[in-house]
Amino acid sequence: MMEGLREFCGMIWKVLSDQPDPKAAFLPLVPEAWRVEVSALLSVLPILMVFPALFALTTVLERKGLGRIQNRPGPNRVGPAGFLQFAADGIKTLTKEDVVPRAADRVLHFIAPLALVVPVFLTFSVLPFGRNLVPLNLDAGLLFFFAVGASTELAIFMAGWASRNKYSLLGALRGIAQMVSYEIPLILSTLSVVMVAGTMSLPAIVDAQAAGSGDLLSRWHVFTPWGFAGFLLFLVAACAEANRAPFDLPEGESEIIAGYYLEYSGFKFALFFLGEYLGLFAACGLGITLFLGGWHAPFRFMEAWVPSYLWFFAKLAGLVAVFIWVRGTLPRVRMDQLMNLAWKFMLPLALINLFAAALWHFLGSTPAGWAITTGLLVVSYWSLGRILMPPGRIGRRVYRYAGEGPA
Amino acid sequence: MSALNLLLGIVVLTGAVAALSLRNLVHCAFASIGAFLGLAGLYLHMGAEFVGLVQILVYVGAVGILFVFAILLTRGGGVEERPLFSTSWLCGVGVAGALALVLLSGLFKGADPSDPAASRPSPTLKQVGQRLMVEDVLALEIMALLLTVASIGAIVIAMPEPSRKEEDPT
Amino acid sequence: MTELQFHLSLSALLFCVGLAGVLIRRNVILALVGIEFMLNAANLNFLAYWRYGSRTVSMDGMMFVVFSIAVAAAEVAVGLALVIALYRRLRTARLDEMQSLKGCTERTDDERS
Amino acid sequence: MLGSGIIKGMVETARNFVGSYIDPARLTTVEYPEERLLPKENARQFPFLLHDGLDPDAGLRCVACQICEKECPPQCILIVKDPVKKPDALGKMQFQPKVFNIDISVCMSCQICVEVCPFDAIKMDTEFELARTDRFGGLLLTKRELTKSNTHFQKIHPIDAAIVDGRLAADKAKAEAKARAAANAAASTPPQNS
Repeated sequence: MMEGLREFCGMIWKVLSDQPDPKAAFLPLVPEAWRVEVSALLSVLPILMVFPALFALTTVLERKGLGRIQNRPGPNRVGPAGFLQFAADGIKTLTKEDVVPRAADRVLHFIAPLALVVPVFLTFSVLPFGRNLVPLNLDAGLLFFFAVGASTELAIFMAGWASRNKYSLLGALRGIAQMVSYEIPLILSTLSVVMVAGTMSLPAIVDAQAAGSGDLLSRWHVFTPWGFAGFLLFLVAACAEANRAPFDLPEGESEIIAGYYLEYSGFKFALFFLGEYLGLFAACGLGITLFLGGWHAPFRFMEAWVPSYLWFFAKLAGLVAVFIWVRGTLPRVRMDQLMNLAWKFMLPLALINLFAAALWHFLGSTPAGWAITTGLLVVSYWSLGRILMPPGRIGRRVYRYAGEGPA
Repeated sequence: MSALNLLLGIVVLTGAVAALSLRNLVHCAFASIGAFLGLAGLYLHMGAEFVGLVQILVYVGAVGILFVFAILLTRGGGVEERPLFSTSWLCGVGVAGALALVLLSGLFKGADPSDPAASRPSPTLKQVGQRLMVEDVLALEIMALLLTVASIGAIVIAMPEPSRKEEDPT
Repeated sequence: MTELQFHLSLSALLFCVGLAGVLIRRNVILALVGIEFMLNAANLNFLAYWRYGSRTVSMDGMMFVVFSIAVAAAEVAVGLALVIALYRRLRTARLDEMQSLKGCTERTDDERS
Repeated sequence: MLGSGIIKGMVETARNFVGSYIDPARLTTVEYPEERLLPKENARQFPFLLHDGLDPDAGLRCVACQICEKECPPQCILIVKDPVKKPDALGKMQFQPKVFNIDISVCMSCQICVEVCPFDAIKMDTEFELARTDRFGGLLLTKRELTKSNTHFQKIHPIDAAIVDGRLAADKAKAEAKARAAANAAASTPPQNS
């Protein structure tokens, strides 16, 4: 009994510490005929368990964080310090009545939440979560990510159209317009990484950012001029792709109530909510993989102490916190501002960034490379900003009744 | 012929038939997207990773959305009350059926082409890129030009015409 | 039936379904969908010959498909722009109602309904 | 430069985030069931009846004059006079209500009953936690539920209570002085001939 327990603990430890193949500890125990299935299950189950759990935790932490930003305590009733709020919310949504409008297209109304959640789960399959921890090591991993991610737009349209509600349809059309527009800067900003790393396989891109033996700091792409600009572009575009504030027009509560999931309740609504957050996690994971060194620690010596996947999840938590922070800060943009930002500012800047990455490819990490790419990006950012928002057109806001208004 | 291939083939054919025979245009669009997805699955199963993923990205992410938008812009969201098929539908089906008969009979009458490719070719993305960017670079450039012209042309065609009243002062 | 024959017959059937759709459906958009199916059938043919043909090392079949998909995307963009422009002018998206080239610009009442 | 406003805003929200942990004065939220604000002096919910002393029956100030019943705009007060007189706080014989009901589903909290009462017997309460699990329960308040001690009034409306208590004390002192004077003037005369 004790012996078996110790063996089991050893096995868990083998999986948790960075092994060449984490599944190798389990697979010999399984009969030969079942190995393929069990191996697939071992790849899929952690994703199905870890990310929804992370979603549950994030909803609570986000509400608490937003509360603190607004100087209020946030949810603090259920469980210790309110941390079981997600359980209460989950029970509530699961036991709620599932309302389907009479005019709705029942079949599509039913399929839409599934069509949103399934592709989002699929996008996780190409992300390297840790050393040797990638469920599907595709040669065209990045292409897979975007190809699968593109089908969420269809799910959004399905939800909006099947509900037979004008607000739903408006929200869906807004969502599609926004996602199609921001997909271009998103893909272009990641292409700079593909160009420099010379591969579309995500584990290979992570390897390209590993610190050499002589380096003090890791060679993360974010520490280069084009990588920094690309990372910022990626963050903004990912924010818009995930329909998060300040780009949450598709669900804009004050204008179109809840957008495309207005007519959803109960479990289906929970699925939409889950899909949205999982999309955010996937986008953050891609950003980490492409720009923030994936599962690598910032310094080489740190990698010996802490398992690689913990670095990945720490970075994920940091990025999600940034998104929550942005949500707590910025108000929702207007539709024309949204489109102007995508087409007039981010698209040219992403193309210039691609050019800068090409220059970097030829010049390398030399002083000349640094100076030229940085100069190019700063000048183009500054001039595009001047064109988009000429100073003087937007004056200082004067409040009539409060503060510094005319006496 | 594996079971997966057969399943994907059934998905493609039912999707295609449904897309061209359903009464509700939005359902037609979704059925056609299902057929495109099935084709992408077939491509992936054949080992053409790049093409399969491009098929999903282009047909599901772009063409399907375009169809849906066009349907909504031409007020096709509701159920069509008028007849779906033209009066000479029998003729059309006959032509298509005859063509299918000819193609299939030719396919099965000829010498049974055995599968010579025992080794599964799975070109890496790098090879595909080399091919596209080095050997076929002229075709790629022409394609880029075509796409640019097509997108500009599409915008120009679909732009609302200035209304006659403003043009004509009388 | 070999794999090649399976793919080729699937492609032939898909082509014929698309052709039938183009010939008999009255809606312009669905005619375009039918054309897309025909293009896809051709793509499937290319890939099948690439995969199960004799020269798998050269990627000619794949290249054809890549360019064909690009052409199809361009074609759909222009085609749907045309459909929308036509709809704006004629207020209809049905092929049987687009008959001004027949010489009968004045539509009779029963046709309009 | 473009984006400086965003950074400024982010710094501001970060300051709020950190500040709410460091400086408790920033958190203005009152966590209601555990923490409570004092009721406002002028808050008014529904009327209640006052009694002096400890015994709610003996010390009831209401003399069943029925002015409030007549004045009440939505007619939510029901008073049935007890035919037997009892001595009030001053020792004077007064009528008392046998039934005093207020239907608070009808009451509109206008405070007219308080304004018209010549005996300072009815005042507005600040109790607002009236929620019940049953739908119609607790809407009809009887005399027993309405009667509350003067100390409660002093607690919820201290300024008003001081004025009223002062007036009542003055009245009582005057009455006692009068009674003493009357007793001194004519010790043999019975007190009940007014």
